[in-house]
Amino acid sequence: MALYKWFFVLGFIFCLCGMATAQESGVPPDSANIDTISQSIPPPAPVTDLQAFDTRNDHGHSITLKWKKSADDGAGNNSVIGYEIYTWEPNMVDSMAQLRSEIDQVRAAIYGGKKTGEDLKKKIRTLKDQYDILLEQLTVAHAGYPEGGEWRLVDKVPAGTETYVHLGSKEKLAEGYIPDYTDLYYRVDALTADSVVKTPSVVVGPVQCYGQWFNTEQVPVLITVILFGVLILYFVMLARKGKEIYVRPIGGIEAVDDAIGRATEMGKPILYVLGLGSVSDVATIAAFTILQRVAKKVAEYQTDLIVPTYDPIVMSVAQDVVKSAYYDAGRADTYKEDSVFFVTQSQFAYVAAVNGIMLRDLPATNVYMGKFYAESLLLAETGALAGSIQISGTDEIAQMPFFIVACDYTLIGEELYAASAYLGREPILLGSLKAQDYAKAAIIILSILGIIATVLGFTWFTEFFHVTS
Amino acid sequence: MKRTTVLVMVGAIVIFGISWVLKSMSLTSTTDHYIAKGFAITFAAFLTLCIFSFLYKDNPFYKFAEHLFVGVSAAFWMSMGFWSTIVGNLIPRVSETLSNYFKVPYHPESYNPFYFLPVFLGILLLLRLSRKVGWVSRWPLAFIVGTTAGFNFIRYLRSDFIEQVSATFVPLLVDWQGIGHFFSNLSLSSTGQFVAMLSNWVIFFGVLCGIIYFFFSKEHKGVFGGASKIGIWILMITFGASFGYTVMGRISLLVGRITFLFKDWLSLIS
Amino acid sequence: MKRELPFVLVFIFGMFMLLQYFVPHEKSEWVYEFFLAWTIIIGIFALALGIWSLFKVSVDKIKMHRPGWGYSYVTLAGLFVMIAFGFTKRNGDAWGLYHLWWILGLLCLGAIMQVRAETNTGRKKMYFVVSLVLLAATVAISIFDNTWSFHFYTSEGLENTLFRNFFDYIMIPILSTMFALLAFFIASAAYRAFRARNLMATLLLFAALLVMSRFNPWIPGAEYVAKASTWLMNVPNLAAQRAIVMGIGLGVIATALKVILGIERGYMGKG
Amino acid sequence: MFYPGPLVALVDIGRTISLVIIGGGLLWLFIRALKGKEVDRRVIFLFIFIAVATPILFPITFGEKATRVVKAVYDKIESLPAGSTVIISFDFDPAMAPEVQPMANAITRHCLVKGHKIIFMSLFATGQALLTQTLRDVVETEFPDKKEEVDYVNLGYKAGNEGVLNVIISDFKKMFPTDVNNIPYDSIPALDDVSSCKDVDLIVSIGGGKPGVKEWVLFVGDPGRVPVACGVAAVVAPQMYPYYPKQLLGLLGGIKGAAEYESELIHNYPRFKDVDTPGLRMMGPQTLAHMVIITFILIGNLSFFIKKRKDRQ
Repeated sequence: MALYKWFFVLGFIFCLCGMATAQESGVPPDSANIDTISQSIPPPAPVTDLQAFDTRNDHGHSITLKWKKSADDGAGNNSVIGYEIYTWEPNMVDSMAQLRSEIDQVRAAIYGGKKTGEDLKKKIRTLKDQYDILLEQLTVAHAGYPEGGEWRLVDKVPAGTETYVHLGSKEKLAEGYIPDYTDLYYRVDALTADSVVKTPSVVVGPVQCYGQWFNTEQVPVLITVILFGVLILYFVMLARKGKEIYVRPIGGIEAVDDAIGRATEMGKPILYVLGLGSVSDVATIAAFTILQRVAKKVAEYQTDLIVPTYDPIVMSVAQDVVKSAYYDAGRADTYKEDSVFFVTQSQFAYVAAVNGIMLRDLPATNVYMGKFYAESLLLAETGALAGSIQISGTDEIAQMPFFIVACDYTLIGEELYAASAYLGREPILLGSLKAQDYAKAAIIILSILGIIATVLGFTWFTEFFHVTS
Repeated sequence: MKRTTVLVMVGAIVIFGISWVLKSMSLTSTTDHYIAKGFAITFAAFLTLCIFSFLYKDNPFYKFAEHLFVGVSAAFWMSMGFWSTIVGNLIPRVSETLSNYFKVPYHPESYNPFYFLPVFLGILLLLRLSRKVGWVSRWPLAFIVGTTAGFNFIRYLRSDFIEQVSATFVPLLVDWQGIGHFFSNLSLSSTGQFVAMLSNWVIFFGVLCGIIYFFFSKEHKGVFGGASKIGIWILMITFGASFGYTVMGRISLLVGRITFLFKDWLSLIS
Repeated sequence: MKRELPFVLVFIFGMFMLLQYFVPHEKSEWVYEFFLAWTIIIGIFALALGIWSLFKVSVDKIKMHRPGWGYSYVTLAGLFVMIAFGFTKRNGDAWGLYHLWWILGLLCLGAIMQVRAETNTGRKKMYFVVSLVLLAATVAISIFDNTWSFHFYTSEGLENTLFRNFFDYIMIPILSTMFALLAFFIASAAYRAFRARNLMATLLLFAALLVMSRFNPWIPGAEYVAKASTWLMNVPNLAAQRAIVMGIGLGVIATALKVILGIERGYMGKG
Repeated sequence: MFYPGPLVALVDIGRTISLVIIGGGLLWLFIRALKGKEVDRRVIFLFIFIAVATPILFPITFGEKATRVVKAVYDKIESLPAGSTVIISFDFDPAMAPEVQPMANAITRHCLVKGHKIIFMSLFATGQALLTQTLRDVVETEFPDKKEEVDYVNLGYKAGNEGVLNVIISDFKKMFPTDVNNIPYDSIPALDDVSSCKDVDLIVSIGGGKPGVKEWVLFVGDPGRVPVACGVAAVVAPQMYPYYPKQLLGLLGGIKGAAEYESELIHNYPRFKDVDTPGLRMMGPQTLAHMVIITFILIGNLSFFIKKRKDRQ
């Protein structure tokens, strides 16, 4: 053991010394070279291999363009400074834009004015009907290419670009709406420093966009979901069958029971703080499970429990949880409705109130479980001042240092989730801990494989784990 | 009440009064509402001192500020919530008549009779106040917990799990050109090869040991226990470092408050 | 039905949100956005529940004469006044009887509280009469005074100067002073906890000391200390954070899955 | 009026108070610690209060010496020949302003006193108001002889984040056809020699959010081979270090960086002795409070070990 310790400490000091004595090298970049652009520019070569297709794995209303950059982009005459993307649109989009702005104006008149005239509402309805009629004709008009329409600029991109995603709106009444299942045409122009000199590409189309029902890019995620789900179910089943599962001791959790006993001896209450999370935070859900165990013990020992809450929904749930814990302990008669109460939905007002409770009711034990932000240290220091035993657990990394420093026991991150399983010693919940451990082992193996793959230069392996958002 | 308490109270009121008068007098040239402004600044300073007095011990001044703050902030959030969520979010989606009444732009395109459902669920939640049918309030809770559990499941799986795993694939060899080259060009420059490699090694093994610390179903013994020990040490170093790093920001907050007292209230500094 | 239905709902909605992620189609997106909006709206109803709880706790405290019950008047006054300001606004330049109105309103609230708190029936009756008179007066003022008006249908109340002043001169000073208390607490926590008791505490201590001395003009080689602390924040910090984040991720995923599948039920009462 | 140098006296008072009260107090606690006694937390609170309040009342400055990363920025501006063009981009919002605006002011002062031409601009919508503030407080009041459009130009804010940078690296005029006063690009004398970002001698991005320093480096500095320097909030500084010194010639991190720059400036240009130096002002309380905390940790450990030894005996 001692060997590890020394190895570690020495290594660490070495690293720090290394950093501390680090000498800087490297040259700042040179001043810019001024490129002189000749006055008359010959037309650049057009882009080639222009392709247009529906953007995959999306909700539709978007087209992806791909091309090979012009021969004069970064090479040749080096005259291309960017590209312009054009799309062909029927002339009726102008009347649609006109209608949209009219609708906006009428709306502004309705909501800006003091009185809402009935005729304005009627007007907006007729305008919208007209718009809908145009919208229905849009697909047909697009099919009429190249009659009755013109090329319109979509966007500009800098030189060197070879892909562009024309991201349209899905809102029918929004500017930039791209209809699904409609023939669209595109063109890309190569630009030079002289705004007149540019070369258009060949036209691509017709191309249609539409939404997909399955996102193929997320296959790795799906596989992980299934594997992990199966793993959890498997171990839960194993546990149900009665297989013993070892769980290492977790400091903070073992302390909970002692702390409740201590509170009973001293005749002082226990304060349970659920933090600033809402029910949507999983940390809060884990905190509820721990609250259930604590409340049950409290009911058995006949101690007082104080649960001030920050979120009204959390308050509702916590009331339910505490009530049923008393019920389970067979002490439903001693449950007090107002032991769980709402304070306010303002971070520091909540802290001010909880701090007051700590100094006035002098709880023997303070338990902080769930989401905490800047208030963590305010709470924990006041609790230490009041002389309470303090147990904390959070998954907010930024607040862990403060809890560690000011509390007697701290559950770090995942330990909070493990605690809910550990406290009850219910085999079903313990089963999932085992599954989590297998997942961790998988991470370690994957990391080692990933490192090896990186060293050997197998990029496909790392790319497989790259998830696009 | 004890005599000292009464004395302190009277003293506080007298000081408050004097401060109010002086502050108002000093503001006569800057604003027409100098009496109100003088009161507001004095009161803000008074509340600031009330909260600071907590550092000495719990006292009636702190209690006053605390209870006032709780009441005012609860009402503040209720008013804001009402205007931004019910009026701003719900009404424009449910009814044109109501939106006209509340003068919020109606969104016909997002009109949705289903928006009556959350209202219904919200009312179910309020039924919790009744002892008899309180149990139906669990339905909206079930809805919230279910949707957010599903939502969080995916979010964490992607960002905290898969992305973090792939981020750990750091190259342990950074522009490796053979051992000879490595040693002949050994430098401690923070952008040099050695430091870059060292940092990557620390990251890789740090993550590994950290994960091992979080193993629950295996006894921490032998090599495994050693790795887990190193894991918790690295965690501790990190916690110490971030603690030290945060001090600066917290001091800045105190500077802000003391500046308020000295500048806006006492006009001691310009 | 009573006990199982909530868990069935959790399963259905949880599964939908889970699968929705893999379906980019507009229709699934639509439902998704929709559900997220729902939770916010339900939250507002819950806020009403919360305000009710706050009100009830304060009133009960006054009624039962619990320790510190006097302060509950302050809470209730703050609550009442801030809500009143949030929904009223003056129409012109003058305030008219507005100030009288809200002060009478406060007194009325106080009188009603006294009715609840008083045990002596005679005085109880007196307070009742007083509260009725005050109520009548406030109603009368709000009907006949035209210098200000209620705004239940526009958020103009938020622009009420008194609402803003309460925010600027009551909420902000208290809030930022509470926050500033951290400067003191961070020092006392450091003094109390950073003791070289064992190896772990020592590591904590040294890392904190190193980072805190990164700009100390009297330490020789402060520049190198700064560099070392930057490295500490960039490298080992990153490693530890990543390990914690992965652990949390797994915990969240497992807990969420257990919730969806109905294995973990601790968050919902039984009765 | 009645006393030649009240400011000098104040500084001395600050030094004396902090030395006597804090130093003496800590010494007393140290002696108590030798006896193995613990310090009451209220005493710690008092010390923190004094350590923060004294330097606010009586400004104390510590001999801030510019570290290499800050000095690099200073030296670059110092070494550019008079008449060079510098872009100062205000890429921050009011929340970040207390930390980074002092840097912007100090660098602006330095550039103007060296006779450089400055192009002011902003990638943050809220940055424009802060930019106007600097122009009013620094340029117009301290340098009344510098003329807008001749010695400096204010191009204001342009929406488009890195898109703006993508364009101005090849053509300034396209993105900024006029300055904020609606004067056409071609009639601004300060921009006579500047057609794109490649023509400027230095880019200073102040901020640290997005878009900000990273975007300037990746979209302008690297492709255009223009030196980029930056000033960022303390929290983001560690993320910027990897770009130094190859892609960033230097950086100012947090209020500390601002203070170092200010002290370097005051040291070399005595005319700035009386200007407001918020960076240095903020550093007084910071340094004192940090030192007090460090001392308390040391005292705590001392009494801990002495008590432990006593217990063993």
